[in-house]
Order: sequence, then structure tokens, then C-alpha cells
Amino acid sequence: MNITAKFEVRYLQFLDPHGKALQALPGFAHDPRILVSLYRWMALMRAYDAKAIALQRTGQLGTFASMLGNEAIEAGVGSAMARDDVLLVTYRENGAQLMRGVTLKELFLYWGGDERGSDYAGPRRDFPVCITIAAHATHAVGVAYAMKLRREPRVAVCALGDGATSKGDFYEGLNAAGVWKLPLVFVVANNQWAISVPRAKQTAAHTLAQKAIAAGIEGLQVDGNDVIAVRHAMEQALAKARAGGGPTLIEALAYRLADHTTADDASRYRSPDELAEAWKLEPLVRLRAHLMESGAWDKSKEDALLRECNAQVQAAAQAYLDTPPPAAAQMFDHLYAQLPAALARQRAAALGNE
Amino acid sequence: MNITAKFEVRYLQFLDPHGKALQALPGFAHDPRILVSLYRWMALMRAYDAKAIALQRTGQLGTFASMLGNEAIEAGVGSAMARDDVLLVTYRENGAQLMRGVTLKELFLYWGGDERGSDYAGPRRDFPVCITIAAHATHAVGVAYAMKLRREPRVAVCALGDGATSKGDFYEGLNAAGVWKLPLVFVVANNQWAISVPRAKQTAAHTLAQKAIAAGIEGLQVDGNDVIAVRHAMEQALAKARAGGGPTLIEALAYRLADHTTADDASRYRSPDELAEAWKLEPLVRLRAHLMESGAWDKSKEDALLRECNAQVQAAAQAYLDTPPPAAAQMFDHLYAQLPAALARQRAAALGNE
Amino acid sequence: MAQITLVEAINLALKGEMERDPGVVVLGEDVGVDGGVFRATLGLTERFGPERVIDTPLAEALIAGMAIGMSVEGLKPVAEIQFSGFAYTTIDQILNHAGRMRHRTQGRLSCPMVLRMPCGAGIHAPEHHSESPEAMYAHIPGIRVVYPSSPRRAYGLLLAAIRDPDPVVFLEPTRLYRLFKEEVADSGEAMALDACFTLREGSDVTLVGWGGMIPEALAAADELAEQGVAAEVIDVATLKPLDMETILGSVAKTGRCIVATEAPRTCSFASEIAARLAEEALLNLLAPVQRVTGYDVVVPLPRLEHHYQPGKAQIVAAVKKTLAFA
Amino acid sequence: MAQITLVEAINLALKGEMERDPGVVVLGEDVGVDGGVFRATLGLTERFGPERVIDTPLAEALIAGMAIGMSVEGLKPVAEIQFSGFAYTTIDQILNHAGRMRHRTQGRLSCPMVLRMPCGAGIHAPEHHSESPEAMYAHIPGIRVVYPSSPRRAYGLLLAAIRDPDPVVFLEPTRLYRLFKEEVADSGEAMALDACFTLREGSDVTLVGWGGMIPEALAAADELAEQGVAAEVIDVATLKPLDMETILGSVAKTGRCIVATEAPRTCSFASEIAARLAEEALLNLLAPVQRVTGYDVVVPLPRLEHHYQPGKAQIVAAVKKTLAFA
Ligand SMILES: Cc1ncc(C[n+]2csc(CCOP(=O)(O)OP(=O)(O)O)c2C)c(N)n1
Ligand SMILES: Cc1ncc(C[n+]2csc(CCOP(=O)(O)OP(=O)(O)O)c2C)c(N)n1
Ligand SMILES: [Mg+2]
Ligand SMILES: [Mg+2]
Repeated sequence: MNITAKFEVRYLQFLDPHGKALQALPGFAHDPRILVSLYRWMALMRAYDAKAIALQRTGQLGTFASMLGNEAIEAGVGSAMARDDVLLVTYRENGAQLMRGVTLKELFLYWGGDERGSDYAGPRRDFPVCITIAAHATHAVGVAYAMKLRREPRVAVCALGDGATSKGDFYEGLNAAGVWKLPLVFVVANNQWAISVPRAKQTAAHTLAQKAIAAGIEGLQVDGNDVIAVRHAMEQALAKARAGGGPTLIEALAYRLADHTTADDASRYRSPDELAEAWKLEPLVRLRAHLMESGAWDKSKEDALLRECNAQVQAAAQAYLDTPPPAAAQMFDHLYAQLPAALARQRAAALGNE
Repeated sequence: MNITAKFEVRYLQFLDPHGKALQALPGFAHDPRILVSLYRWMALMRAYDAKAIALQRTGQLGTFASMLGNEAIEAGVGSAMARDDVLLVTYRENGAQLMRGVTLKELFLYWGGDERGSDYAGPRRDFPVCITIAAHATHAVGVAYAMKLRREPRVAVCALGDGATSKGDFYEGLNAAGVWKLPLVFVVANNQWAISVPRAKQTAAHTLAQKAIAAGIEGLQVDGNDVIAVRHAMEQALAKARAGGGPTLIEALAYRLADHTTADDASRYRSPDELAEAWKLEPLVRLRAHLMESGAWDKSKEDALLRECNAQVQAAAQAYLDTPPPAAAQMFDHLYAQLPAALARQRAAALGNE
Repeated sequence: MAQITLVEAINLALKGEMERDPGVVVLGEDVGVDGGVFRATLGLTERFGPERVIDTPLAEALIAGMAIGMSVEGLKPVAEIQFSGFAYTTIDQILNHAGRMRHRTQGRLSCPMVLRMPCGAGIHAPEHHSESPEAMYAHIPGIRVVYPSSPRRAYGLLLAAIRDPDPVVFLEPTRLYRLFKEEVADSGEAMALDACFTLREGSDVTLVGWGGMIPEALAAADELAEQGVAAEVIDVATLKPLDMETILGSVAKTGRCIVATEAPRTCSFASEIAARLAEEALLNLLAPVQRVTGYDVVVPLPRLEHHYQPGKAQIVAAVKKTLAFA
Repeated sequence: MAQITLVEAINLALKGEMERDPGVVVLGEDVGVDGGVFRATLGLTERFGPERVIDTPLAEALIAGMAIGMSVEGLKPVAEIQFSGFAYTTIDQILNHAGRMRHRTQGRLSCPMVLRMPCGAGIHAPEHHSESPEAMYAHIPGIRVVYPSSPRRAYGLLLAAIRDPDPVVFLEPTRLYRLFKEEVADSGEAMALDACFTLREGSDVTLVGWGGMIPEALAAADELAEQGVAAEVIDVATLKPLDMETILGSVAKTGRCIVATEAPRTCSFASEIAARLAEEALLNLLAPVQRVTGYDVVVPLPRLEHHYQPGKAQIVAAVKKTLAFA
């Protein structure tokens, strides 16, 4: 038999778990301001996350999906994208959303069960959270197609999980992105679990990056606990997309350090040992060690940052809690551009029940 | 960057377009009886095909999808499968179905718009034609799962087209087959067109065989005009599956020599040159040349065969035409195992309208 | 003004609107060079190029999802699903995303898209090519459902659908694609998207239908007229949101009503209209509303198709039953 | 006999039937070690092993399609869709394949499968976790639709669904999963799949509902009783095929009827029942049938959920309106 095609999947990592550089760092990583900024964002994510869980546990927030362990992926994605790009997310991408200008209060509102939380004042064209896994992979194709058609130097970024890669729409989107060579970057946050289903049960594929081969596009794996690797891969993929080079699939390897959501109890299905091992690789410790080593960070800065983040999160939570519930009419108000006459009576009935 | 995974796609071909062996032939191909039998089936397929088109053109059959150009794929699949295996097909696999024991009359009935055509007297457990593209890829997973669960040495074979490989359920099925290492062989009859959409517009993937990489399973490409290659690849994949070795994806390269269906006019979207080139590769000529060269075939055998096939097809067509239409009640008769009381009145009304 | 068929009217509307609005794009399987399997998109590629007339891979969820993404980003996609039988994989996208994007973001984003699909029985097509799925779509909040039954209405309603700021599912009865011609002015004028069409006035009974049932209802009215029964015929071409006022007004006048659809009876749109009449017009009704529908069975393959599909005869029979009601 | 919840009754039925019939397999997302996100499949993996209690990849069309393949090959798959909001991608498989396999092959092949899914509002869940999609399924020929509302009925109807030779969509109201307990005998006895349950007798008005509306209807009946109104309460737990006789019989007695569902009103199953009553019971009706339903809007996120979901108050109000009808 002849060989008719050959492929390989590359793996990218810059920092080891102790923050030591394994190879020459990319340009941006030589600027301590950039790395510190990334670190600050990751710290804010963690503070937000903790606050959200606390609110949920005290009955002040709905079911919440923690991003614990995904912060480097979030920061890499959020920092590499341009303002005019469009981000399409699942429920676990609040970190990148924050960096894009979604406010903490909006996020709390969303998780608090209030539609107004998706009316982002900042990134007006970013998509709201897509709960139905992988459906937004096809939306991203449409967004990127529109950008390409209008010859805009913009890119769509579609973030999803390892579980999402088993779903038909993920593949349909990936394949279509290849067909039209769209300005579209898929970022798979492979946190090893889809609720209770481990990565190995999702697919027999050795990597998730190799799913790209089925679509004839570039795929690569990065260490998702290494924000430098994620950001670098994102920058390259975004630049390629902007230059007309087409889509990329980035698989970022991380670990879901929290339960799936506040409604889940991960101890039912995974071992404490595995979790403990994963904590050794976590992204904040790694970047902090690197920054401290380089002298760009110290204990007092850390303490100040934590105070700052907590205050910020606290203020946003309070603003959320102070928001009066929407009126019942809101059910009808943005259903159509204009309320159809046929719905006017139903609306009136709803108001009567208020 | 490190390389974390490597893949390659192999291509298999034994006979060149003139029937010359390009490499040592597999065992079965040294037995002229087997090759002659394959040739006879392919000739029958072609006779059936021509008759079906003639019936359609004269208003005696519904829309029909010709398998012209796919005969070697059909014969390879149909001859390699064991009786107890299960075949799941699209509308273009009548050839393999014939070899599995579906009768010509049943096929005519089906295309004539009569449900009784799918009540196969022969292969009782084979699936009926799946019109919704690629949906049967997931059915095949269920069938193969059942076989594996019951420790049966049986295999499910799912046949589909190049267009089908763009669809989510194809991928979901492929991926799941890998997860459970199922006894399942996917055969993609890549006839280069999905109605008017050429293969290159379906996907940026260089081969369709490489779609298997996304599922972590074996994929290979074969010359779909070379029945020896198709059968050999099928035999190997079936043997592997039966032995617990898991699924395989076989991409068989052929060309749709006919219109998509009798409702289509391919001259609208593809060039006569391309078609003429494709005719040079067609499967019957190739095998016939090989057989003649080896002395296993000659002109008089050919003439006798054609007469035989035509007579057989003619008789079946007549039997089909002589079949009285089903009663109106048939709409209700096998809808549920037992007609629910709630439908009894509707059934009576339908009979009243008869 | 030319005499054209329904499918030509679709084509005319598409062509005109693509000309007027550079944001309009057409996408689907075989919509490009082939012009669509029914030729609804004929000539569009030549005129507007393959970037705006997009042959997609074979993937319906992609087509719907992509249209959502495009519309959110400001394009006006008109997506074709080759047959409604292949559109069920798009329901997830329509229900969970297209119909919700505006509400979910409180008006920040929206989906001005059209999902066109041929449907209905009567052309002796293979399996899955003959269903009439309007009820499933009509159950979905946040979208519009349109089902024209004449070249003129197809033209005017498709223009309206494309211009509408919200998602529209646009059902096209294949049986009527080439059944008859009508003069259609290429005026660029859209019709209202929430008003029934009273096609014929009458005082004795109201015949309500849509899509492929309309020629049947009109033929039934002709036959009834010969027998001295004056039937009013209402085309509910815009099923959702529903203009119930027109139907109620007619039934207030006639006191009797037949609602016809070729979809399976249970949870059909005919049931919806019958329920509303029972709720809001009980005192006007001289007889129970009769639903003339398909059976609750799988639409049979062509050999039995005519036994499945209701038509003039069933409508006339229902009218007689209604008139006989004491 | 133990007092158990509805979700425990589901679990009990699954366990028992897997014990009795080695062909029964359970599949879905997180149904294995995790026991399902609602714990409906708790303990099954330990007892029957991962080959019969199958954690699938995250792919609903696969789950449905796989169940079809398994059932054709002689297994009895009970597939779980994690929430009904994620089941729309399976409608293609249910409508185009599960509901047709037997008819299409004239009885040669069939799909004895169950597709279970939690649904309904009232647990303050995120988006897509609160819809009640029964009408869409009820419109599909060739399948059964079941929607229990008590532990006992959940147990008996799930057993029946698993044993039924045809595909059954089995809807489970999340709000009732743990709302109350009932004594359930693990008798292995299945209930009939096409009979309504008359939960309470009364002569003044008939309250018809299913799923999460049943406790509301019962509470409404209590309240009405205090006011001297005797309400009959009918649980249409087996929506399709529909036992209309029980409903007609009741309405013949009471002359008044309320049909309640939390689904959006248009083309809801409440519309179907109202249409049938209007057609077949017009002379018995003393007042128009009132539909108490959700609005034709997207089910809101938790903060407004209670404004969306109809309940006791709306049912009582509808009864009063009905009684006031001259
Ligand atoms: C289509 C669909 N099916 C099922 C669910 C329920 N569900 C929510 S999250 C989840 C697991 C997702 O796993 P993954 O993609 O790895 O993302 P992660 O939660 O790990 O970030 C499931 C099954 C859903 N939201 N959408
Ligand atoms: C889900 C679905 N979408 C669309 C169609 C309409 N359709 C019928 S055949 C076909 C092309 C199929 O192409 P391919 O898979 O290459 O098979 P081939 O016809 O070439 O054998 C299309 C789009 C369908 N049958 N099913
Ligand atoms: Mg995950
Ligand atoms: Mg093809």
C-alpha cells in the first residue's frame, strides 16, 4: 500500500509547573507588564469564582459553573483577541468574557437567572453563553463567514470543552470552517471531564487537536495551564486567520479543579489523588512562580491584588443583589422586534398575574 | 514544539484501469470463480440500473438513484460480508443489497413507492434504505454495540457517500465506534459528487479516509473502481472487527457516472470532459479486461451473461408491475405492533375514502 | 408583468432583494450552480457570485446555525433546506437559538434570517419528501411561520420575511411550485406578515387552510357554490403570529368552519385554530369546527400518497357534515 | 412497600426491568457511575456493569440513533437525554426513523426503545432546562408519549414503556422528582399505556392535565371544593395515543373543562384536547373549554420563571370564568 497522506500534531509549552522556562519565551512574555496583567486577570477570575460559589451556597445565585483550573486558557484567549473580534462561549468562559469587557455584575445577573446579564454593555457583538453544547460552533462559522465576505480583518473565536468535541455540530462547524478557510479559531478547553465522563470515554482519538485533521485544518495542542503557551498559540492563530490563512483548532490541556457545577459532586466519580495531582499543575501558581523568579512580583503585591480583587468582586455582587427583579412583562419585551398583536393579550394576562 | 502524535493514510489498489495487476493479488483473486462471480454481480447491477431508469423514464417507477460507477464498491462490500452481518445502506447501495439477498422485485417495489419493497425476504435483519443522509451511521453504532454486548462474531457495515461525511451524525457515529471499539465498518463510496456539490467543496480534508483520525480509528483509501481492492480491504476490516479489533473507515474512490437521480441533470454542473475521463476508469471494463487476460472470460460468455441479466431484470420488473397496489389500510397496518384504539376511527375513515 | 409559477416567484423575490440589499446571502445544499433542486435559486450564482450564493457542505444543523451566526453579524441569510424532511436536525438551532437570541440578550443581538424549505405531499416523491411540519414550528416562541400558496403571495411574503427583523420559517408547498401561474409584478413590495388572506367571500361556511390545501379549498368552494353553498376561503399564509381576528370575523358571519391541513391531525395547526374558535367563538358556532387533516400515520410512499392527503372531496364532505349538524 | 419519590420510582423500575430482562440496557450522558444528573440511574452500573449501563459521548443524536440501532437488533434500550432542552437534535431520529421503522419495513423491523428525559419548569434551572415539549412529540406518528406525575404512575408506566414493542418518549417532570413520596410496590406490574387516570371525581368541572400540572390541578380542586365546586381531575399521563373516551365521558357529566399545560399555548397538547372536545362534545359543553397554558414566549430564566409557569391560581381562575359563562 502507498501512503497518500501524513499528519502530525504538535504540542506547545513554555513554562514548566514550577514556572521555569522550557524554551525561549515568545516576545510578549519578555514584557513583565504583560505577564503581570495576565496574572491580575487570572486572580480576578479566581476571586469572582469563589464569590459566585459562595453566593450560590447561600441561595443568592443559581447553579454556577466554576472555571477553576481554566484561568490560563481564559486569560490567553481574552488577552490575544482584538476588540473587534467576536467571542462565542460556553458557560465556563466567564474569564475571557471579563477581559472582553463583560462586567462582573452582568455575569452575576446571568447566573442569578436574569436575562439582563447577557446584555453586555462592553463587547456588544460577543455572543451570550451557549448552553447547548457545541451549537455555537456553527454560529461561529456564520460570524466568520460574514467577516470574510465583508473583507474585515476580524476573527471569530469559538471556545468549547472536551465533551463538546463529540458532538455533531462541533464537527460540522469545524469542517465548514475548513471549506471556506474562515477567520475562525476553535479553542477546546480540555479540562479532562465532561461532568462525570472522562476524556478517554469521549473519543478514542489520542488528542483532541487531531480532530482538525478530519476538517483539513491546522490543529495543535498546548499546555492550558501555561498562559504563555495559550496566548502565543492564540496570537499565531488569530494572526493567521486575519491574514486569510484560515482556521485553527487549539486544544488546551487543563483540568477541572472544581465540581462540574454547584449542582455536581465530583467526588462521586473521580479520585482525590487525581485531583491532587492536577492541583500541582495549576495555572496561577505557575505564573506567579515565574513572576517572582523574575522579580516582577512579590508577596506584598500579591496581598494587595487579592484585596483589590475581593473588593471588586464584592462590589459587583452587591450591585447584583441590589438589582430589582425584572418586570413580568420582560418575558415579552424582546421576544420580537415589535410585540405581535397576537401576543398583546397574553402580555396583558401576564401583567395581571404579576 | 514537540510532535505529540503522527498519522498516515494508506491507499490500496491492485488493478490498473486496464486490468493489469500493480502488485501481488490477494488470495481470493487467484480463484477465477470468485472473480467471475463478482463480475456477474456487477453486470446484473448494471442491467438492473438500466432497467430502473427505463421504467422511470416511462412513468412506471418513481425517482431512481443509479449506482453507475459504484458497482465495484457494491460487489466488494456485498461479497465480503457474512450472512449474519448487518448492512445499513443509503439509496445508492442496491448492488450490495442484491448480493445480500434482497430481490430485484423488492428493489423495484421500493423505488415504485411501495413500502412492501423494504420487507426483505432474504436478509431479514438488514436495514432498509436510509434516505436522511448519515442518520444510519448512528444506527450502525447501536447495531454493532448489540453484537458486541452479546459476544456475537458479527459485524455491522454502514455504507454512505462522500457528502455524508460532512454531517454531524456521521462523525458522532464514527467517534462512538472508536470509543467502544465496535465491530463496525464504515464504507464511504466517494463518487466525487453530492448532487451538484463536488468533493472539494464538502471538506478541506485531503482524503475522506483521514476523518477516521478524528475518531482515533483506522482509515484507509482504496480504489473503488477496483473490486479486488474493495473486497480485500473489506475482508480485512471485517476480520479485524470480528476479532475484536474495532472499527475501520474505508474510503472507496469512484465516480458517479450517472445523474444524481432521475430527477437530476448533471450536465448543469459538471463538464463532459470530467465525465469522459471518469469513464476510462470504470469498474466493469477493468475487471473484464483482467478476466479476459487471464482467460477466464470471453466474448461469448459476456453475451450470454448480458442476455441472462436482462432476462432476470425483465422478469423482476414484470413481477413488480403486476403487483397490485397496497390497500389504503396499509398506512395504518404496521404503524404500531397493534393498532391503538385511538387510530381505529382514522383507519375506518381512510377505508371509507378508498 | 409576467405570468409566473410559485417557484419562479420565489426566485424573483430572492433576485430582487439580493439586488437591493447587499447583506442578503443565500445558502444551502445545491443552491449554487445547480440553482437548487427545485430551481428556486436559479441564476443567482451567475448574478451575485459564489460568495453570496453559498453551496454548503451536506449538513443541515450547520446551515441553520451558520444562518444564525450570519444574521447576528448583520447579514440577512436566506437558507434553504432541501426538503422539510431534512430540517428536523435544525429544530434545535431554531428553537434554542434563532427564536431566543433577541430575548436572551434583551435586544442586543437578533437573528433576521429566513429558513426556506419545500414541503407537503403530492409530487410522488421518495420518503421524507412529503411532510408538512408547520405545527412544530408554530409551537416555537420567537419565530414567524409563513406558508404561501400562490405566486403572488410567495413573492410578497418572501420579501417580507427577508426584511423582517426576526427569524422566519418559510414553508413552500412543492405541489404548488409549478401547479399554476399568476401575474406577479416585480414591485419590490412586501406583504404584511401577520394577516390572513380572504381569498373568497361567502356566508354559509368558512374554509380555513394554508399551503397545498388552498387550491383544494378553492375547488371545494367552487363545487359547493354549484350546490348553492357560499363558502368563504381564508388562507392563513402567516401562521405565526396568527391573525385570529380575520378567522373569528368570518366565523361570526358564517357560523360554520372547516380547517384543513395535510399534516397529521394530533397537535396540528388545525387543532390550534379549532381550539381558539371553541374558546372565542362558541356562541357563534352553529356546528362543531371540523378538522380536515392527514391521518396520524407516516406519510406513505407514492403508491398510497393520494389516500393520505386530504383534498377537495374531504373538505366538501366536512362542509356537508357541518351543514347537516342540527 | 416503601415511600419513595418519583425519581426513585424511575430508578426502581429500571433496576427491576434490567434484572428481569437481560436485553434492557441504559444509555446516556452521565448515567453510569454518576447515576445521572438527577440520580435516576443510581446504582445501576454497580449492579449491571458498564456494558449495560452506558456512558455515551456527549452527542444526543448519537444516543437516539444508537438506541434505534440497538432496538432493531433486539435489545431494549432505555436512553436518557439529560434535559429535554437537549433533545431537539434527536427529533430527526425519532420522527424519521424510530417512529417509522416498523411501518417502513412492514413489520419486519421495529424499535422497542424508550427515550427518557426530564422536563418542565419550576426548579430554577438554567436556560434550556425548563421546557415541556410534549406537543412536538405528540405530533409525531408511530410513537407513544408518556408523562407521569406521581411515583406510582412513573413506576408502572416506565415498566410499560420498556416492555412496549414500539418507541416511547417518556417525559419526566423535574419539579415532581422529589416533591412528594408515595408508597410504590416493586411488583413488576406495568400500567396500561393508553388510558387516562381519573385522580378525583367531581360533577361540576373537569380539570385535565399532565406532568407538573397535576399537583396544581389537585390543589385547585381542593380549593374549589372549599368553595362548593366539585372538580374532576384527569391525568392524561399517556398523551399519545390519547384516551379521549375518559375525557369525553367526564365532560359529558360536568359540561365544563379546563386543560392545563405549562408548554407554550400555540399548538400545545391542550389545543389538541380542546379541539377534540369542540368537535365531539359541543352539545355537552356548557361553556367554552379553557386552556391554561404557558405563554408563547421563551421560558424565562429563574427570576421570572414563576410568572411564566401556570399553576393552581390560573386553574382556579379559569374554572371561575367557566362557571360564570352564561
Ligand atoms: C447538547 C447538550 N447536551 C447536554 C448538556 C448537559 N451538559 C452540560 S455541561 C455538560 C458537559 C460538558 O463537558 P465539556 O464540553 O467538557 O465542558 P466542561 O463542562 O468540562 O467545561 C453536559 C453534558 C448540554 N448543556 N448540552
Ligand atoms: C439529511 C439530508 N439532507 C439532504 C438530503 C438530500 N440529498 C439526497 S442525496 C444528497 C447528496 C448525497 O451525496 P453523497 O453523500 O455523496 O451520496 P451520493 O448521492 O453521491 O451517493 C442530498 C443532499 C438528504 N437525503 N438527507
Ligand atoms: Mg470538559
Ligand atoms: Mg457522492
